[in-house]
Amino acid sequence: MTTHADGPVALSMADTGARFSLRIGVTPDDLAAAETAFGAPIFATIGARGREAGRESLCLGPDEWVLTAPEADRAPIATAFAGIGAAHPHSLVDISDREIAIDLEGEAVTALLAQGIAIDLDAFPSGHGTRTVYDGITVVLRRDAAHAFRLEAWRSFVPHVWHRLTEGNKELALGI
Amino acid sequence: MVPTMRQEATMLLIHCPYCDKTLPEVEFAYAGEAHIVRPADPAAMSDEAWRDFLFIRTNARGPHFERWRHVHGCARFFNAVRDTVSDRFLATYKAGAPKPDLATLLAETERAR
Amino acid sequence: MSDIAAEPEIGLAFRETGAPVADGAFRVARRGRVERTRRVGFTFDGKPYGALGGDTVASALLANGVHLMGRSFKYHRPRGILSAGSEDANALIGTSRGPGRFEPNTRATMQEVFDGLAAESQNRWPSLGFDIGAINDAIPHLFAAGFYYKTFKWPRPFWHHVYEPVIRAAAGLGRAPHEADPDSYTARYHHTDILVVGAGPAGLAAALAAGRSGARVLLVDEHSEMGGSLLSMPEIGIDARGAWSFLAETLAELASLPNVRLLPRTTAFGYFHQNMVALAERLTDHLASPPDGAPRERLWRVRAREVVLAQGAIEKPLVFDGNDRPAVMLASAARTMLNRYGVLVGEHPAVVTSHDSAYATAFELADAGATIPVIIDARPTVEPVLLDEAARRGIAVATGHTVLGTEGRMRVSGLKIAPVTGGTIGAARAIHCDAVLMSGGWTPSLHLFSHTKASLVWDEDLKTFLPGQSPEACVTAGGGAGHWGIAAALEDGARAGATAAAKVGHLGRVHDFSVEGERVETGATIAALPSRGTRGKAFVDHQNDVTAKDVRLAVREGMRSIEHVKRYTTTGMATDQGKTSNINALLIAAEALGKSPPEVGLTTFRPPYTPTTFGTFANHHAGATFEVTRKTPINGWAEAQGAVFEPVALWRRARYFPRGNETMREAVARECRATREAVGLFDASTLGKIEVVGPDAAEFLNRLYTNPFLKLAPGRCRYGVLLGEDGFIRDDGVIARIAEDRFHVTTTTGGAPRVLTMMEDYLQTEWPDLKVWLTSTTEEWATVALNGPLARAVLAPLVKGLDIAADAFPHMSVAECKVAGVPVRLCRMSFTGELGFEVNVPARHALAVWEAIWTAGQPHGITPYGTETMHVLRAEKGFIIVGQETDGTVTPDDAGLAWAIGKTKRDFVGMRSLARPDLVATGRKQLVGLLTRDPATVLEEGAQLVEEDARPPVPMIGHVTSSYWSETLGRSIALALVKDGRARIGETLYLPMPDTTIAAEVVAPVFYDPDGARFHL
Amino acid sequence: MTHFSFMSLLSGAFSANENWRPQWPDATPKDEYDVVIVGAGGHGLGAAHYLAKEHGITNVAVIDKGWLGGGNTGRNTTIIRSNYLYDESARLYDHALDLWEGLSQDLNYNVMYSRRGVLMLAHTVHDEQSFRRHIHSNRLNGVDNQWLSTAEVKAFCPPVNVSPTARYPVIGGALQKRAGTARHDAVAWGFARSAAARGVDIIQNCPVTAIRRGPDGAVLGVETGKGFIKAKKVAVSAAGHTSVVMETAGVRLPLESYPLQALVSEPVKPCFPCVVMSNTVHAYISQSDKGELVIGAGTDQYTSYSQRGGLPVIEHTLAAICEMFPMFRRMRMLRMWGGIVDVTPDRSAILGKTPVPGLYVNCGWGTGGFKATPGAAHTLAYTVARDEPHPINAPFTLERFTTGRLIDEAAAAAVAH
Ligand SMILES: Cc1cc2nc3c(=O)[nH]c(=O)nc-3n(C[C@H](O)[C@H](O)[C@H](O)COP(=O)(O)OP(=O)(O)OC[C@H]3O[C@@H](n4cnc5c(N)ncnc54)[C@H](O)[C@@H]3O)c2cc1C
Ligand SMILES: NC(=O)c1ccc[n+]([C@@H]2O[C@H](COP(=O)([O-])OP(=O)(O)OC[C@H]3O[C@@H](n4cnc5c(N)ncnc54)[C@H](O)[C@@H]3O)[C@@H](O)[C@H]2O)c1
Ligand SMILES: Cc1cc2nc3c(=O)[nH]c(=O)nc-3n(C[C@H](O)[C@H](O)[C@H](O)COP(=O)(O)O)c2cc1C
Ligand SMILES: [Zn+2]
Repeated sequence: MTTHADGPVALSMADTGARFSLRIGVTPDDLAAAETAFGAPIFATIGARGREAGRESLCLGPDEWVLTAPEADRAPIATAFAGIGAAHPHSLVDISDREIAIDLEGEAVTALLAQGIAIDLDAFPSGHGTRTVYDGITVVLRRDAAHAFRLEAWRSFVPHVWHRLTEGNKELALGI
Repeated sequence: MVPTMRQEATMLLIHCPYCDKTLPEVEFAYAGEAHIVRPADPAAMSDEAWRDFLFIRTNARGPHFERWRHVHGCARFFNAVRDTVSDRFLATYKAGAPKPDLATLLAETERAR
Repeated sequence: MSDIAAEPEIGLAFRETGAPVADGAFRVARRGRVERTRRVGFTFDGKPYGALGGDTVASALLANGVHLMGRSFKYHRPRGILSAGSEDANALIGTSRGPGRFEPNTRATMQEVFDGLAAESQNRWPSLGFDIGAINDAIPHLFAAGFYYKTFKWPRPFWHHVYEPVIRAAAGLGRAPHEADPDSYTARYHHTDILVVGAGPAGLAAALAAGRSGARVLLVDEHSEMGGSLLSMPEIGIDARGAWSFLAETLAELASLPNVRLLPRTTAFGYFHQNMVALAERLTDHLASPPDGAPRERLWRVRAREVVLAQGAIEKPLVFDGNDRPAVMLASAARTMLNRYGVLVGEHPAVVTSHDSAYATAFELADAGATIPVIIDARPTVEPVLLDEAARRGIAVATGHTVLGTEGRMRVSGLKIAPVTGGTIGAARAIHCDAVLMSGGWTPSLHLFSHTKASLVWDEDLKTFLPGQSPEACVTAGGGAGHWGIAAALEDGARAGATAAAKVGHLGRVHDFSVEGERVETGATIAALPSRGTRGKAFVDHQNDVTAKDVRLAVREGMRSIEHVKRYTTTGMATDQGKTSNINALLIAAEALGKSPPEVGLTTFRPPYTPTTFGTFANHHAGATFEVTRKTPINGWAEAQGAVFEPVALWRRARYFPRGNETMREAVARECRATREAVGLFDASTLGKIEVVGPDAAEFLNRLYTNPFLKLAPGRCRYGVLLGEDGFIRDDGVIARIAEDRFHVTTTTGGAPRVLTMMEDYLQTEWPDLKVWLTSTTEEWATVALNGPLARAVLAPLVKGLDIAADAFPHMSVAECKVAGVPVRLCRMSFTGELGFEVNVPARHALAVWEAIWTAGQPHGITPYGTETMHVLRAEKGFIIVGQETDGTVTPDDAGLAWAIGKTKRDFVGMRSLARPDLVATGRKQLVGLLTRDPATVLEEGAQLVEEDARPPVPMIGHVTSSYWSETLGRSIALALVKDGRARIGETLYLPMPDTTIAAEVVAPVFYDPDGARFHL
Repeated sequence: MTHFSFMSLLSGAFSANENWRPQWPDATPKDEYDVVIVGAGGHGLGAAHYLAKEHGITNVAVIDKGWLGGGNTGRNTTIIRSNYLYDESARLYDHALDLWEGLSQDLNYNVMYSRRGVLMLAHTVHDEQSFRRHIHSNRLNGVDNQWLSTAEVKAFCPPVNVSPTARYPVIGGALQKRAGTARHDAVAWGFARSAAARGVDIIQNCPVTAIRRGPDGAVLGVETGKGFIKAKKVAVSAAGHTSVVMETAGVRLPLESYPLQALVSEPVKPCFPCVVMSNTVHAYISQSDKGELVIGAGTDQYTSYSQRGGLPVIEHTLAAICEMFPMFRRMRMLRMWGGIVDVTPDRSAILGKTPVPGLYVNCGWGTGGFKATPGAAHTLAYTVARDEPHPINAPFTLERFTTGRLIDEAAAAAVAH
C-alpha cells in the first residue's frame, strides 16, 4: 500500500480484492437471481451502491454493475453466477486486475479532485458512485463520506492519475 | 469513422436519458446522424442505395437528429436533437425510442424560454 | 517640481545599479492606496527605479516622471500609457525574472512591481529614445492601410528574398521568449450558483446580494485589488462612509461568507457554451520570490448557473491629430494614477473632452496641485455647475473647440486648439501643457457578453451599444449596461445579484445604497474631432497605428463591411482587440459610409478578453503529463534490460533489447536468430482484449468479422478480420472461444478502443436483441508470448492442469490452466511462424510469471525480443500489420486475405461494400513479396514501384509496405502493395531512388516456411 | 482599374491617398447571368476570375450571404503545400502551387505568398513510414518533399524541441520547401478586384436561399435575399454550407460540416521560420508577416454551424504547441475563432459536374482547401465554361462514393490539412 501525504489530502493505493463486471438484463427476475448469486443488493438505479458483508455492487449503466468483494469471495461468486447462467443469461467477467483503486481523504478532497474532474462534486452524494472522467481518463468514482472518495482507473493509467493527484496535493499545500 | 481527425469537445451540458442526469460533455462522444438503420439485406441493395446508407448525411443546419454515447458514464448510445446553429440540445432520448416530432419539440423549447 | 522636460528621465539620483532607488518625484502626498512604507526596486531598460508596494510598472514609471514607455507597431512612434487598465493599447513592455522567464507584450499598467523585476521597452532599435524604425513615421502616406497589397510584386524573386524579410522584421511587437519556460501552470473545474465578473461597485453589490442569500458565489476581478472604479473615487460617500471604507467593509463581509469566494488577479477571458466561463488567475507574477513549486497561473473552468457581468465601461479616446504622444492619455487613467497610485501624471495637464466625467478628473488633479491650463470641450455648451466649479479653481474652459494637433516628441508639450462654429474651424491658438487628458465618453464593456453570440442594441441617446438578448443565463450590470455612476452601478448590481440568487432558488434581497458626492454626467459622441488639412495623424487604433484616414481610405477602396475595414486597416486586431478603438473606428466608418452605426455594426468579439498565456491553456499537460504514457507490467523489467522503446498509440513498447554496443540491426538479427532457433520472449500485453459473453456471442462475432465463427469449437482460436462498413480492413486479431458463450477477442494495440466502440455501436444500435455483452479485458490480462522451437520445452515444466504436447494442445488452441502457480489463459498461436504460446496472466502476477519463464528459459537460451523483431518475423511469414500493410483503402482480397471471408456468409459488416464496382475491378493493389536483385539491398519502406526504369514523373504501380533484413533468410525481404500484384509474380519491377534505381522481383508474400510446418512442431 | 504598383502608391501618397477607387464596385444584381457562383470565398471568386480571364465569360455574378472572404478563406491558417500522396491529389495541389507562385503578378495584388517551407514532424516509426511513402511518391510525381533527420529538423526550425525524452520525440520530418503560406484576405480581395475589373458582379449580403430547376431538371437560376436571379449555369462553392444550398436543388451530398478552430498569439518579432505540422501531437503553427503565431487545431467532435468555438480543443492544441516549443508557454493567445468545414467520407474534395444539368459544385475541402484555391478555381472555371471535367479535377467526382474509387489521403497518410 502506497500512501502519500505531501498535502492536505491523504492518498493511498487501496488493496484490491475481487472485482467483476456484471452485465445482465434488467428484468426483476434476472436482477433477483443476480442478487441471490452475489449475496448483496443490486440496484437498478445508475449510481446506486448495494452493500452487504464486504460485498458491494455499484450500478454503472442500465445493465452494468461492478461488483467488489474480498479476495476470498472471488471463486464462490464466480461459481454462484455460473449456476444461474442458463436461466438468466448474463456476463460476469473477472476484472480484478484491470483497475487499481486510490483512496482519498481530507477536507480539501473535492478541491483536489476538481483539478481533473468536470462534474459538480458538491452535488455528488455520499454513498454513491459513478463512472466519469479524470483528466481525460475514464475512472470510477465513489464517495464514501463528505471528505472521503475512492477513484479507480485502469492499471496503466494509474501512474498518471497518481502523479497528478500528488502534484495537485502539493499545490493545495501551498495555499495559493 | 474518422480516426485521423482528433475528436474534441466543446463544453456542452448533455442530458443522458439513461442516467437521467445533465453532465459535462467530456463524458460523452458524438456518434453521427441518428435513425440511419443498417439495411436488413445489404446484398439486395443497389450501389446507389448502399452509397446513401454509407455516406449521404442530412448535415442539417438547425435541429439535427444525432447519436451520442455516454462513453465515460453509463456507456449507452442514445439519440438527441440538437440545433446545429446554436448547439443547444432540444431533446435527448433512448436508442430505439421513436423520433420525436420536431414541431412539438420546437414549440416546447420556445415555451420554456 | 519645476519645468517638465520633454525627455523622459528627469534628473533622478539613483544609487548603484540594481539596488532600490528612491520613489519618484511625481508621487503626491496622502493620495493613493500604495504602501508608502514598502519600497520596491525594479529596472526599466536597464535603469533602476524606485516604486512602492501596490505600484504597477506604469504607475511607478510615471511616479518617476517617465512617460515614454514604448514604440508603436507600424510607425514606431513614441508612446506612453493610454489607460490605467488592461485595455491599455500603448505601454507594452517585456518583463523578465530570470532564465526562461522572459515574456513580451505585458501591459505596464497591469504588471505589479516587485523587487528584482526587469522590464524593457519594445519595438525599438537601437533604443527607446532613438529608434531607426521611426523613419516609417515620416512617410505615412506610403504606409497607409493595405499598402503592401499594392506593391512588392516585382521583380518576382525580390518578394521572397528582399521585401518579405524586411516587412517581417519590421512587424511584431516584443521579442519572443527563446528559452523553455521553467514555470508550471495548473487548472481546475469549479461549479457555482453565481459567477460575478468584475468587482467594481456593480459587481460588489451583486456579490453581496447573492452572497447574503446563501447562494454559492464566485467574484472575480482582473486587478490585484478589488473595487473597480471605487479605487479611483475615494471622494464618493456610500452608506454614510467613504468609498474606501465601504469597499474594505464589503470585501471583509464577502470574505467572511463561507459560500462566497473571491478571486483577485483573475480575468474572465472567455464565455463558452452553457455558462462555462474560463478564468485565468495569475498566482505568482506579482511576487518577488514565489514559493517553491508554485504554479504561475491557474485556469478555472467555471460552470455557473447564473452569470452577472459587471465589467464596467471603458473610456473612449478622442480622435485628433497627435492624440498618441506620450502623456496624452484617457482622463480616467490620470484619475486612477492620482487616486489609486498617488501619482500626478503632469503638472500642467490640459483636458480635451466631450464628456462631463473628465471635469472631475481635472478638478481632482487641480486639487492635488496641478495647474490645468484649459479644459477643451468639443461640445458647444456645458452644464453651468461644471463651468462654475472650473472657474472656482481658475480653470479656463474652451467649449466648442477642437484640437488641431499636439506638440512634443518624447512627451506632449503643447496643443493647437481652435473654436468650431457651425462646422467651421476658427483661428488656432497654442496651449502649453505637459499632459493631455482626453475623454470621448464611455463604452460599456460587452466583450464576454458578446462571446455568447448575444445581440447588442444601439442606444441612440447614449450613442452606444447596450446588451440585448443572450442565449446564456447571464445579465449585465452597472457600467456595462449603461448605468453610469456609482449609485446607479450599485443599485443595478444589487438588483442583478438578487435576481440571480432568486433564479437559483435563494431569496436575494436588494440593499438600497445611499451615495453622496456624485453628479449626473452626460456627454456627446464624436467620431473624430474636426481637423484641418491632411498632414497629421489622428489615431483610432493606437497599438496598430490605424488612423482616421486609414479607416476612411478603406471605405473609399470599397471596404463597406466593418469586417473588411477591420482586416484592411487592421484596426481592432492588436493585442488590446480594439477595447479603446473599435467604437471610434465604427463611428468614423459609419460616417464615411453614410450609414448609422447600428447599420454598420461592430466586428465579432472573440475570446480571450485579454491575451492569455499558452501555459494557462496547456496547464497540467506538459512534459511527463502532456499525455498519458501507458506502460505494461513488464515495462520495468524491459527498462532494466536496457530496452529501447517506441510509442505505439498511448503505450510505450520495447522495440529491441540491445546488448553492449549493438545497433538496432544487430540486436534484431540476434533476437530473430534466437527466436527461430531457440526461444524468444515477447511482451504482447498491449494487444487489445475484449471478452464477448452471452448466448449470442458467436452470432455477434459472425456478423462482425469476415470469418465464420458459429462453428468454432470451444478451446479453439481463429484469426479474424474486421472491416468497416465501407469494406476496408479496420483491424484483425485472434479470437479464442473459451466456452460456448464466451470468447476472448484480441485486437491491435492501437485499434483496441476503436474496435470496442464499433462493437458496442453495432450491439446497442443495430442488434439490441442479441444477448451478448462486451467487457474490455486489455488490462486484466498481461500477455507473455513465447515463440520458437524450444517454447514448449521452456513452458511445459511451469504448466499445471494442462497437457501442452503438440497433439494434446494443437496450434490455435486455448485453455485455462496454471503457469508458475498463477491461473492463466493459455493460447497456442504464433505471429512469428514458430511454435508459439501466449500466456494471458492476470496483470498483478504478470511480472512474476514473466520472470519464472525467463528463469526457466535460461538453459534454452531464451532471449527477449521487441516489436522490431516481431515485425521482421511476421513479415518473413507474410503476415500483415494493420496500419502498415493496410491504410484504410485495402480490402481483404487486396491483402491476400480472401481466404478469411466466410464463403457461405450472407452478410457481415462491410460485405456489401466489397461488391462495389471499384472494389471488384481489376488493377487493384495486391499484397506481394519483393526480392531485390541484390540480396544485400534493404528497400526503404514507402519506396514506390514502377514498371520501367525511367526518370520521373513516372506512373507508380505500388509501394513497399514493409522491408527488412531477414536474418533467417540471409537476405533482404519486402512486402508491397502492387497493382495486379498477384498476376505479376515472377516479373521484375523497379524502385527509382534519388540516386539509383533498384530492381526487385515480385514473389509470393510468404518467405519462410510457406507450408506452416513449424507452427505444428 | 488602377494598376497597383509602387508608383501608384507613390502617386497615392502625393494625393494623400484621396484618389483610390473601390477595389470592387457594389453591384446590384442583374436579372440574368450566364453563370452565378454561390459563395464569394477564394474558390468562388477565383472561379469568376478564371472564367473571365481564360474563358471570356464575364456575365457572371458571385453571390455571398455575407461579406466576401468572410468564410473559411478569411479564417484559415493559410498553410499551402502540395506533397499529397495520391497522383490525383498531388496533381491538383501542385497545379495550385504553380498558380500560387505567380498569383500576385497575375492579380496585380500582393497575396504575400510566403515560400517558407512546410515541415511535418515525425514522432513514431509509423509516421516515418508514412512520410517516406509520401516523399517517394512525390518525387516520382515531380513534387518536392524531402526527409530531414532530427538534426536537420532542428537546424531548419530551431524552436523545435528535439529532446529524446519528449513524450513524442521528434525522429525526423518531411519538408516541402516550396510550400508556405499566403495572406488569406488578400487572396479573396485580389480575386474579387480582378474579377470585378473584368465585369463580374460581386453581390454581397445576399443569401442564396434556393436553386431553382426547370421541368427538365436543369438549373434555371437562384432565389436570393434580393430576389430571383436567372442563370444558365450555377456553381456552388459555399464550403461548410454547401449541403444546405445543394439540398435546395434536390442534391444530397456526402458531407458533414464540422467546426474547426484556430488562434493567434500576440505579435512578436520573427522567431519562427517556417510552417510546422505535427499530426501525432495534433497541432500546426506558423508565424504571419504581422508577427502573430498562427495556430490551428483539429476539428471539433460534432457537426455544427456555430462558429463559437470551445475551450478543450484549444487547451489541447496549445498543450501540443508548448510540448513542441516549450519556450512558447509564456506567449499569449490574442484571439481564437472557428470556421465551418465540410468534410467528405474520404476527406478529398468534390469538384465538377453534378447530376443536375447546369449545376456544378466545389466542396468537401474540409480542413485543407485554402492551398487548393487557385487550382480548384482554375479547373472549376474550365468545367463550368465547357461543361466537362478538367483532366485535373476529373477524379474528384461524386460518383466515386458509389463506385468506391475513393481518394482517401487521410486514411493513407494520417495527415490532414
Ligand atoms: C480554422 C481553419 C483552418 C484552416 N487551415 C487551412 C490551412 O492551413 N490550409 C488549407 O489549405 N486550408 C485550411 N482550411 C480550409 C480552408 O479554409 C477552406 O478549405 C477554404 O478556404 C475554402 O474556401 P472556399 O472559397 O471554398 O470557402 P469559403 O471561403 O468558406 O467561402 C464560401 C462562401 O460561401 C458563402 N455562402 C455560404 N452559404 C451561402 C448561401 N446560401 N448564399 C450565398 N453565399 C453563401 C459563405 O458566406 C462564404 O463566404 C482551414 C479552415 C479553417 C476553418
Ligand atoms: N463618469 C461616468 O459618467 C461614467 C461613465 C461610465 C462608467 N463609469 C464608471 O463605471 C462604473 C460602473 O461601475 P461598474 O461596477 O459597472 O464598473 P467598474 O469599472 O467599477 O468595475 C468593473 C471591474 O470589472 C473588472 N473587469 C472587467 N473585465 C473583467 C474580466 N474580463 N475579468 C475580470 N475582471 C474584469 C475591472 O477590472 C473592474 O475592476 C462607475 O463606477 C463609474 O465610475 C462612469
Ligand atoms: C492568418 C490569420 C491571422 C490573423 N491574425 C490576427 C491578428 O493579428 N489579430 C486579430 O485580432 N485577429 C487575427 N486573426 C483573426 C481574425 O480577427 C478573425 O478572428 C478571423 O478572421 C475569423 O473571423 P471572426 O472572428 O470575425 O469570425 C487572424 C486570422 C487569420 C486567419
Ligand atoms: Zn448515461
